[in-house]
Amino acid sequence: MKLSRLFTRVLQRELQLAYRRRADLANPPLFFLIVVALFPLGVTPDLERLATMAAGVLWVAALLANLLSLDLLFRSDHEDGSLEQLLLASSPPTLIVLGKALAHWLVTGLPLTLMSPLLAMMLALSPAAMPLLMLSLALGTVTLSLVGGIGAALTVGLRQGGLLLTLLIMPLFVPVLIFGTAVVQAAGAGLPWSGQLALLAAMAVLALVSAPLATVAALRIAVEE
Amino acid sequence: MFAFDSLADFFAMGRHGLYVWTAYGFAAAVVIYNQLSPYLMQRRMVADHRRRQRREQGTQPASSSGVTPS
Amino acid sequence: MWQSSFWQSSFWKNLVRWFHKWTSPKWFYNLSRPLGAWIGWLALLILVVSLVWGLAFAPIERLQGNSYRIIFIHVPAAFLSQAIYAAIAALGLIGLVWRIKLAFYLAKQSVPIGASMAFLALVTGAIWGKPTWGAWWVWDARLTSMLVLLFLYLGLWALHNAMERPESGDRAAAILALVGVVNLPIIKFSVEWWNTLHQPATLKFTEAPPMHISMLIPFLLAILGFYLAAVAWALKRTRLEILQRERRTQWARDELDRLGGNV
Amino acid sequence: MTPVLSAQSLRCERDERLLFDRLDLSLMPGDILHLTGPNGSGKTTLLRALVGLGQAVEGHIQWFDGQVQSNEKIWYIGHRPGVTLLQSPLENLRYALALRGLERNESSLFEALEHVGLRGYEDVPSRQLSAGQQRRVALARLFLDTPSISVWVLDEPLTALDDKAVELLKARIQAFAAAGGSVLMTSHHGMSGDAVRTLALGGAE
Repeated sequence: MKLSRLFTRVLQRELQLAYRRRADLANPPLFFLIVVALFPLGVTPDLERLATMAAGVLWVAALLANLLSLDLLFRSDHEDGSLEQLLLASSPPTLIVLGKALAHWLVTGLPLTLMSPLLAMMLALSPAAMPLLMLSLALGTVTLSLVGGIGAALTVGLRQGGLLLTLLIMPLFVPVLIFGTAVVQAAGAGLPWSGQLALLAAMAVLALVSAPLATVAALRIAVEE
Repeated sequence: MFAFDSLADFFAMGRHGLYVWTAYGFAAAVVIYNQLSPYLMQRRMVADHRRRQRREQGTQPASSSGVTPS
Repeated sequence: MWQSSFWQSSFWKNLVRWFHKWTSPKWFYNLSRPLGAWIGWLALLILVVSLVWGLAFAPIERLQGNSYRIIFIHVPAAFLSQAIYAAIAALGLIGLVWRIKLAFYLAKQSVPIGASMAFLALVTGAIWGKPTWGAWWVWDARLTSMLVLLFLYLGLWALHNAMERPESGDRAAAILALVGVVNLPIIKFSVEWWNTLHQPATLKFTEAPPMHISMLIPFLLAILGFYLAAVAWALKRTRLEILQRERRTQWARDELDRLGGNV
Repeated sequence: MTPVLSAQSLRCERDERLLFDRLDLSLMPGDILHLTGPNGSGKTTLLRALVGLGQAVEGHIQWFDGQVQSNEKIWYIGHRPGVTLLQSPLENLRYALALRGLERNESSLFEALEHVGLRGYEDVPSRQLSAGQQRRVALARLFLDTPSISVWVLDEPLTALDDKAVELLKARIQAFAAAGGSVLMTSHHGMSGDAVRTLALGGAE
């Protein structure tokens, strides 16, 4: 069987599982919505002042929403023993992990991206920045899913895994947050944004080639614990 | 060459005495922590070791007197 | 052909044998005892000399007044915290690739030292910021990077403690440290870029105007003193880690007896 | 004939206890190697180390001639059998095959599931099955015709099965060995037959 065939099989399985757990699926978008809705209540309803913060608020909220779902990435696989089978597969486990990360992005990063314009309007983000908000979120969440996978793998067998995951992964999300927000702010202010966007893309590529390796190495430890 | 006119001047550090001395105080605290914590660790380990030894000495007569462990 | 003869040469074999011997925990334990003590005393001497010099004898700085004297602890702590993180990642790689336990032990016990240095750099940076910028905390690029580094350290330590088996903790932390060390330059770059975007730095005290020789000497000495102290602490902590891991072996039991005072 | 598996001077310590030391074992085509021993004697640890899950065991382990990718020739079924509860037995079986780079048509999958007594349950979420039935989902792969697989590594395959299923699986294991396959397994049930060799762990205690 060709590798691409296995990849689609893995993707298919993950999406199917996500669909069967659709109650969990709603959590990140809901979280995203609630954080963004709370913000004006805590700060100010003044649209002009909200507009200056919109890019950062949207990005931070999206980042946290993404983090929320990462804990479950390998948990059930670990509990039922599928993780062992994954590591013993005849094809490179990195490929399977990549499939899982892509599935995670499809059910988390992509919905967050798609609903972001709606929330951006609530925060009065300038319309010119909307497409860039979506583009930066789409690119940035790919990195988050991949890098977050490393954290999820490191903490999968642990009792306090979710909390630890946050501590381990948050520092690594800093660059994504900085450049993601910068793209949106630059676009809103009519400044050039392509450089920042290119950096976001570069980080996604770097994560794409290196994160699965680290994730598999971490999973090998997890099945030993 | 002593950079200050008097000892009082030295402690005052211009108007920055509070900052300089707090910073050096924190440095001293960190140094002391790094110096002391291994010794606390060592004490704990020795105590654990003794406890383990007592346990082993306590169980030896029982097993040698013919009680089979389950 | 010269290659194969090299790998079979007695020089190479002796080197390998020496390496394996040196990386055996027991050998290291015995070797590092006198070594650590010497380094420790040397560090103490240099630290006292450099800090007294820096505090009392180095001339006052024209722009910042006496608050600049914080530099003698802030910069060494900042340097050291970064160097230790890099060392932890390198040791982790060595441990993962060559399965040398000693590298893992050294890496693990370097974490609290590095974390304490990052903490010290942050605190002294904040204290220095008050008379200089008028605020305790400024989102300066260096301070922000240092804060992220402290989080990375805390993550490493938490991961070590969360794992049930210390061997798993070693390898998990090594992976995390490697991921962190790849990310650290990216984080630093992004934070610096972000910083220049939002608030052009007015004064960077770590890049203070070229230092006069009478300031530079105690400054360099302080860096050396901090480095040596860190090495001494790491050796001491690693020795205890070795004892802890090998506590069932006879030599470790004897050593614990000796440390406890009942020989 | 090269052995399927040869391992020398294996040693394992766990939680301050020496489980085994200087253990040698080899597996030839047609062999059934039955690991026995009390709970906690290291059977599972050994099996997992042999298939490459974990570094708790020191020593030299070589599958086949040491050159081929061994994973694609081995079925490993562990304590946690790797049955996804949100998926049906059919989906589970198909995914297990995919991880070995294999595919089978619907009818042979149905046939295998029927062998293990899951007829009529093919499309039910595995969550709704009993513990024994869930184990059978994992075992179904052993009833498929998979020529590329020459080794089974089974950790307690007979637990949670009823008497009839135990006999069925034992017979299947014997048949696999008779056809030149090799089996490495742990079990508290006795295994009999010419091909069976027993290796007892933890006897020294």
